[in-house]
Amino acid sequence: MGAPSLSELLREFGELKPYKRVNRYYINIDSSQLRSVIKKLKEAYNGEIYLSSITPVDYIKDGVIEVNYEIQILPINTLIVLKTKIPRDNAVIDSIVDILPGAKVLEQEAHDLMGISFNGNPYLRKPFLLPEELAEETPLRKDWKPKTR
Amino acid sequence: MTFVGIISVIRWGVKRSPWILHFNTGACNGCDIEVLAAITPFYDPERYGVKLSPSPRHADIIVVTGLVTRKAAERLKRIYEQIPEPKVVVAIGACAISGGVFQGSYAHHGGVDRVIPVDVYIPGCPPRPDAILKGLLEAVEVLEEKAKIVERTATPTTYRTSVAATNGG
Amino acid sequence: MSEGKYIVEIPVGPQHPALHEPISLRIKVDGEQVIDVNVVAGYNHRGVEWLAERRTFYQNIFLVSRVCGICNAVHGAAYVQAVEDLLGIEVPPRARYLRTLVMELERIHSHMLILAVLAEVLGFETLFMLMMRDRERIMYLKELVTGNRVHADYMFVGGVRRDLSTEKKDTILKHLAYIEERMKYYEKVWSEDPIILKRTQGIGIATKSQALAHSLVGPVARGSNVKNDVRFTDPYDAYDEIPFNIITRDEGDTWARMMVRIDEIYESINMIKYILEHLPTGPIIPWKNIKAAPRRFPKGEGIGRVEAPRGELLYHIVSDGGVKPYRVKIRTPSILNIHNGVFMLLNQYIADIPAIFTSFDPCISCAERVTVIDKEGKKKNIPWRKLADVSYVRKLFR
Amino acid sequence: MSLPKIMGEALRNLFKKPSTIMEPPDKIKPTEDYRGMHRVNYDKCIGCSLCAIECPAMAITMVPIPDKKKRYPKIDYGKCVFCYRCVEVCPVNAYIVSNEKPKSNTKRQIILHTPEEWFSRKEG
Repeated sequence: MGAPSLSELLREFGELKPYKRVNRYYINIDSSQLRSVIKKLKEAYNGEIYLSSITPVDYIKDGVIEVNYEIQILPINTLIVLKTKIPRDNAVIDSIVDILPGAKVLEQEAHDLMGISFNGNPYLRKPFLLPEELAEETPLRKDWKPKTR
Repeated sequence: MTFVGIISVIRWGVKRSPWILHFNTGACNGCDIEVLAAITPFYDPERYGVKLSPSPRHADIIVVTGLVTRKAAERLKRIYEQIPEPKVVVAIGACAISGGVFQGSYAHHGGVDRVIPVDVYIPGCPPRPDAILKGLLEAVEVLEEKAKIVERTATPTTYRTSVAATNGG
Repeated sequence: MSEGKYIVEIPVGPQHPALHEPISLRIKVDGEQVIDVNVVAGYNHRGVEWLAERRTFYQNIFLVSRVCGICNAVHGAAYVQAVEDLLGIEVPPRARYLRTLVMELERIHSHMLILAVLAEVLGFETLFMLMMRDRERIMYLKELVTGNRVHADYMFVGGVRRDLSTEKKDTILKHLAYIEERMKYYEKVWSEDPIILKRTQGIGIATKSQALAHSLVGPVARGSNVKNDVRFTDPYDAYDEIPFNIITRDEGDTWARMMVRIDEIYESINMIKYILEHLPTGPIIPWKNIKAAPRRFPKGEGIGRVEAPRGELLYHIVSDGGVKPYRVKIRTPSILNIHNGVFMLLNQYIADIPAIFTSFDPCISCAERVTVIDKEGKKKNIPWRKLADVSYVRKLFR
Repeated sequence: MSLPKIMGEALRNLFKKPSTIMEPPDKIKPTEDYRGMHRVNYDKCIGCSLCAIECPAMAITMVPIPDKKKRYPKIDYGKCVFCYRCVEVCPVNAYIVSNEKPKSNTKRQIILHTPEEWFSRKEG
């Protein structure tokens, strides 16, 4: 199977835009399409993709949390960042842990520190990294302030 | 042998062969690998009788690396209580002394002296293995002073209860 | 026990004498076989990402270096790479070569450390002492080049902070020749010693598809024949000019991961020799001096990726145009290898757990960046008698 | 390894020099380039407090001195991570660097470097 070009592959989801450095691209997609994008990438490249990171960024002014999925595609040495936006007050997104099991710990971390719920991830727990007394808190949200001790 | 005799033997033993317990309360590993490097042939602390002890109950000196994270603080307190008297606490590195670069974070208490009393401070980020060795020798002196106090004040009853307390913890 | 499964939960850690690092594994065993592993994390959580949002861009260079003491130069390099991506600066060629030099020195010392620690875990203390003795030379070289044995603080936005003089080159070559010769001996021990082979071969196997799906990185993935090396897939600094091979192995077991590390040490030594031979002349920062570094940072984002000794390290920085970053995401290799790699521990024997776990090269401070755990605090379903066995298990880790 | 080989190795090692550095630990010298204790030349210092702003560990605080108009930096070596950022940013190069190892101490207060110390040493 000849590797199709990445922009052709993802045309139906959005426009592929390059970063400054070579072989790095990003694409804005809708959060409901996330699972189908990743499934498509996995099928197109024979499973030779791996999830590098999940980066949630809290944009408090816009009221959204941007969840970036950095995915490395090994056969064409390309890093693609899938950018999705979810509302801040209802931070729920579909889990991809059944497609890429490597997402397990990254989703756990994002759930613990940013308070994002991943639908369908059975491993989520709170606190994961945080100490017990901060179990209910989400320190990486911009409006969070530590209690004075 | 009399009771005082036994205690003197303990003091003599403590001076000649201090066993250290290493506990990482949230360090970056920099100090840990330097502690590890300090027990290797290059610096060979065993010529001073310094040896890593696996259990708090056998240790005389507790070497703490890293700032005290909230989760680790209770562990540290428990380990401190389990060490029999006399005991000395050594704080290694900027983080263990004050929090270092991580000052102001929500997840930790800061330096070790916020949680347990510290006897010897070894500054540096991280301190060199020879500086750690120097600090340990300093800790042995403190340990000897403390052993003298224990020797002077201990009676068979207090000694037995303190041993029972450490064993039960 | 014939009347049914007799399952015991054994907590291992967090006071972990072999690794000197706080992590707790709750291992469920049926007889001698592991049926479930639960990693309890958080003892080393220091809140670095939160702190990084509250420090300036330049303060953060020194903060992120202290995420991990073993791979500090690569943390610095990944961070400055992300900031350079944000600023759009070109790094002078000499600085790119010097960065590569320090990162390769770090790879050698990190791999030697984990080879020594695994030898100690297997009960081979002589090998531990010998490897640690030779590793001191690399630490000496690191001090010579960067100014500190452990925390290099060598990277700076746009370049490096110290130059390398000609006399130092000869010292580096002299010590590297010694290390290369010793490594040949250690390679022989690792590939021939019957005890090492019996304790490491065929345990903790990860196949290629498992390694890819579970996002394993670094020598753990390369031991399973995944050609995943950022130095090759996304060349940074001088790696596109320096010739090197990517080491992969097909076995996928504990031994393969360690052999990948040994072969990578040779590659690193050859790369350093090449760097010293072809070191370009010129400035080490793009400005007149470090004081002239830019004070303003544009709005945007930057991604920095480097191949740390443990695998791919990723920094994602978002800036809103201020003097402080808006968001710094640090994805360390260890968090993937430790938490996702536990599937390799299943159906193994308890005695093999330390060997398999150490072969991931776990770096707890990397994985948590903020945390330590409570052994007995939460689940008290283990009778006091069983805890006597736990202390026995912990002795295995010594 | 066979037994004679092991015996040979053991015998050879008996006559080798030990790799341990036999000097007392405080005599071991770091290399020339080691980032050790750094001090402030308070005569040169102009009190701009750039070092205090840039310090990643907040180890430098600016303190007032009686009979002097300016504020001077005070270094707390218990916080300092020896990154030498202060040395780099100083506009008048007032920092004196050395390869001296920071000394261990039994009291927290002693591991400081204060302007009082400098000025009193000059007067005394």
